[in-house]
Amino acid sequence: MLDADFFCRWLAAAAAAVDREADRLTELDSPIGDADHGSNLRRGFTAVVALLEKEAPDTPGAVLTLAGRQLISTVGGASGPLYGTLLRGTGKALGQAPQVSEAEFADALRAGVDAVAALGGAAPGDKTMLDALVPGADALPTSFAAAREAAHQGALATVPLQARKGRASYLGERSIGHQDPGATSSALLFEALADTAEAAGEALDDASGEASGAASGE
Amino acid sequence: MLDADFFCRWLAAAAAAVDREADRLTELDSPIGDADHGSNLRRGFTAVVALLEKEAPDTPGAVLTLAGRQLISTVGGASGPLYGTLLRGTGKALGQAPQVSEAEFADALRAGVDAVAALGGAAPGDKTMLDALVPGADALPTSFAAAREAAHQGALATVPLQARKGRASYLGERSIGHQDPGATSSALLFEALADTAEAAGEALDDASGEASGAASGE
Amino acid sequence: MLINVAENVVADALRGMAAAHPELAVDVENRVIVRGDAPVAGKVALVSGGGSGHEPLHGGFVGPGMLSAACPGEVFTSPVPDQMVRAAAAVDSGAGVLFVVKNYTGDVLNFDMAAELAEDEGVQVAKVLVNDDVAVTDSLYTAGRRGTGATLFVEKLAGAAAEEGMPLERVEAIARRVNDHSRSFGVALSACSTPAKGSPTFDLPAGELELGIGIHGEPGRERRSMMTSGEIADFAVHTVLEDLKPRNPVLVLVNGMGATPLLELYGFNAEVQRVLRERGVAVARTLVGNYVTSLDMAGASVTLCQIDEELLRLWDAPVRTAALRWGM
Amino acid sequence: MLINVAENVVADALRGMAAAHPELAVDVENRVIVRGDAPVAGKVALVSGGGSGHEPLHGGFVGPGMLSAACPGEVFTSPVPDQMVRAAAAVDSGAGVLFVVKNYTGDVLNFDMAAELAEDEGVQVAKVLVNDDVAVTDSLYTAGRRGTGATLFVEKLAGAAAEEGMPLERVEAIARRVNDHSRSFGVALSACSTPAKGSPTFDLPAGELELGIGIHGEPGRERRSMMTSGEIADFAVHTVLEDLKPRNPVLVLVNGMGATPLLELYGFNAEVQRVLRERGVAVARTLVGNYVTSLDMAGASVTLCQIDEELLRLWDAPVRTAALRWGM
Ligand SMILES: Nc1ncnc2c1ncn2[C@@H]1O[C@H](COP(=O)(O)OP(=O)(O)O)[C@@H](O)[C@H]1O
Ligand SMILES: Nc1ncnc2c1ncn2[C@@H]1O[C@H](COP(=O)(O)OP(=O)(O)O)[C@@H](O)[C@H]1O
Ligand SMILES: [Mg+2]
Ligand SMILES: [Mg+2]
Ligand SMILES: [Mg+2]
Ligand SMILES: [Mg+2]
Repeated sequence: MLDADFFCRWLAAAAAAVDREADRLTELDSPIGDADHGSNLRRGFTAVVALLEKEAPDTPGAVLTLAGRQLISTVGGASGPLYGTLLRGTGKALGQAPQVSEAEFADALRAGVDAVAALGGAAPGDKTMLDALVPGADALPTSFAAAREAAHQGALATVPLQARKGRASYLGERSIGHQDPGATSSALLFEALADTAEAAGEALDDASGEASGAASGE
Repeated sequence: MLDADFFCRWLAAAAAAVDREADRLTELDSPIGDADHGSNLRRGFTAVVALLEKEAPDTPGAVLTLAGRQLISTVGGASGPLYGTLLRGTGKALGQAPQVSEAEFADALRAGVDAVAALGGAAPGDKTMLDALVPGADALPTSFAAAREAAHQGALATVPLQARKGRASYLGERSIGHQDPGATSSALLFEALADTAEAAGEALDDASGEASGAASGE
Repeated sequence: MLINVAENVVADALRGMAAAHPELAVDVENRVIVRGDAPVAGKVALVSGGGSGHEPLHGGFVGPGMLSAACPGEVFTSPVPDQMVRAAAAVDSGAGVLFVVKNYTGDVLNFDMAAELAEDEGVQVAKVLVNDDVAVTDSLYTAGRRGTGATLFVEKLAGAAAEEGMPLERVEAIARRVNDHSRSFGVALSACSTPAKGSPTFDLPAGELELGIGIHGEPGRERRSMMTSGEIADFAVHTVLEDLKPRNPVLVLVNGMGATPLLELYGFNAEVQRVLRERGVAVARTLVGNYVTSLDMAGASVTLCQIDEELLRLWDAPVRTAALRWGM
Repeated sequence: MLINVAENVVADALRGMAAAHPELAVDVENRVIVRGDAPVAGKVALVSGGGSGHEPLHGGFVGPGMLSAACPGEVFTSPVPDQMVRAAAAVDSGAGVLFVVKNYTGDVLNFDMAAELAEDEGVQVAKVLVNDDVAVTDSLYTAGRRGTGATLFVEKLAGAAAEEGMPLERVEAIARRVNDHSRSFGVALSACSTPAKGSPTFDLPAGELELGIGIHGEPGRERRSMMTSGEIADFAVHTVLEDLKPRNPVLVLVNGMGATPLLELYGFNAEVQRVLRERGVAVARTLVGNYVTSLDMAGASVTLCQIDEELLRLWDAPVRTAALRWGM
């Protein structure tokens, strides 16, 4: 089962990954965007972590809803409302349970991804974050590791696509040949998720079965 | 003796030299000036030639006075009034004689150079056109060729100088190490003068002593 | 770049703006620029905003006769809904608020969220989307036409309508009419450098230019080798006129992208006017300057807005903002 | 560059200016920009001019409350006397003409010649030399301090004095007082490219800046590695205050060199205001923008002018020009 603390750790790991990769994300956003994706997400996730350190809600749903609201309030751009909606949508679907199963989380994340698609009007193949979010969410019922790999492949697969949503679409055919920054950051989120789960699993193994914050192998 | 036509040919030769060297003059005016000396003089001498083709006065003095007025009306910048004053001052000193001797011309040019010094307040060594004009005028009583050489050396000698007049002076010590564009264009004027005189001399030789427009060897 | 650290450029600029413009109420922390006398009783309020880096748009257009408030986001990043909600609360006199939104995914999403939240707080909100950029040809397979130069026309003309006391529906209708009758086309002669990236956002060798750019330092639809000012005017005006077939006189905005010297911009205007004359399009008013910019990008855009008597009256109406000012 | 051919940039710009500003009388062939209602009976006229490439200076400052006429030379080349003579004849109502001359050898020589010629034609001419640039320290061994940002102050304040109906001696005295009480200092973050040369006039690698530049794309007195906006403000304001010890409040001009985004310029203004606060200098009014430029140079200058009650009144007086406009 996954508790509020697990989700806080996930978001902290995501913030660290975004911070580490911010320059690369901005770099990817240069040829087919406006060179701000990395700094946008760094600003947002830094604010999320700061907020969660101040007031950590005690249910997974509340953690994600609060984090989503914070992204909306601090990121701006396209990715702010979209990632904010992803987390809020997922959080709302999780309801008020103090702990959720991996299967429940996978269902909720699917709802969050659907909310992103509804808000932005994009579909897989449009060269957006959905190209990593959808395969990642699809693979999550299998395992965290499978989701990480699927999202990663999804991001790579945006390279040959022509963008049909977001700024990159203005470039028409010139958007072909570049990896989508949003899909890349989405893959980072799944990577942080799998890392968090694996770290929790190891902690579990090390402690041989202690109960708190367990995450893996269920 | 030098007649009006000789001075028209000198100015045409000067215009051609300025046109040919305009880019280099502008280039010299870049590190220690404002990158316009070549285009300034090209504009002015082109206008002088056009005017002289339309209405060629029939005395040397009138040719130079008209050319000087035209430079003032078309060049602008520092070099417009200064070169305009050089030609006007020289022309006025020549008076209304239909032909002038080389010695008379050398005296008149000296007066023109003095007028430039009076107008601009510069002295030799200040890294200005005077650094070529003064040695050129000093050597003119010897020969056109000597004046060309002296002006040329004068221009080269501006390289190690620190500018004390004109825009280059704003740079202080950073003006050292660059050749002054105005001194360079002044050397071009003496070069055109010597070339014109030599061509006239050759024409004279070819025609074995015909009278018109003679210039050399007196 | 003339900055302290990239993270603070927007806050620094707002502090500097507050110092230079005591007639504005600048909330640096919450990033809202409000005209000093807001709310104006009975007057519809106009709120706009968008990423920073387009100055004087929008903050330079706050004041009597134009915007009531502006919300600057990070550089090239649309503002967050909290800013628009705060701005709306500050300027609403009860007559309602019109959001002027440039058509970018980020701006649309954030303003939509803000509208919902503001309405929850009892503010009547209308929205107008500015999408004048004809360089985006295929709106089915793109995010749709971008909002560029016409934003200035929408803000000026709807702002004047609000100042005249028109109710929200009419102000909104005017804004929509202005947008419907406006088209733009832009070219870049250089890329721009964002503070976050610190170097040009794309590579544009001297001797080449990008046709059909937006205002976010993105490359255009097509790269060509350098054209003369006259050729660019031909291309830009023809492209706009392919889409806008004005029967009435037009307002002309010859806009610099930020680093284009006024000397060049006025020269470009001469060519734009020549092409309009050749095409038989009558010009009512012309504005030349760096108004809707892309940081330090060199280049220009042309916006035409077909007007009518009412719009001309609204254009000539007094305006008192940092960047646009006449009649008072 | 957004131009046709280098030789025509000034003429092209004048044609474009004429099209955008029907309130001005622009003589493209003779290169004179005159306010449309000149000569104004009984009013002293102000004529300025200088090389092009500094726009909006001077042409953008022609109009009620400021200049009567401007004479644009070629790029960075002072105009020829014929232009000033023609301008003087066009604007003189019999009350005399004040020539506002920036202190450059070329401008001084050409305006001097023009003054003589205009006086021959019966126009009463006074001249004021603007030389505010403290970067030129050694005026004995140089051409003396350059005229830069203070030109705007001189033209605005003397222009307002003339508009109030003051006689030539008083307008001249005010112009001189403004210049005497004004000092500037500028920095460049990039060189500029003249149309004639087509490439940067000097080499300034990213990460370095030039301190103490003028407005003709020339390098400054000193090159340093990049400083923050705050450090530059410290350096510039301290350097100005070493020379100008204001006991009264000051007017502040935070001026961009042409390609500096307003976003950066406002941020720089925040730092300039901080330094002035730290130094206990009271600020009466602040103007921020690209006003006295050097084509597409990136950088900024700071000009301070110590004022008194009369000068403040003249600053606030109405002005209606292309680039500076308030109160009417
Ligand atoms: N309509 C949309 N639906 C889903 N994702 C989108 C949409 N538009 C843009 N994106 C994603 O947002 C990313 C850009 O985010 P960011 O650079 O932060 O915002 P902006 O484009 O406003 O600068 C894109 O790479 C893309 O993945
Ligand atoms: N006071 C002066 N006396 C003599 N020559 C001068 C003076 N000032 C400048 N010059 C000359 O003028 C040249 C520059 O001419 P030009 O570039 O055409 O004018 P500007 O400096 O106005 O751009 C300098 O190289 C110098 O030789
Ligand atoms: Mg982006
Ligand atoms: Mg020069
Ligand atoms: Mg963005
Ligand atoms: Mg010059």
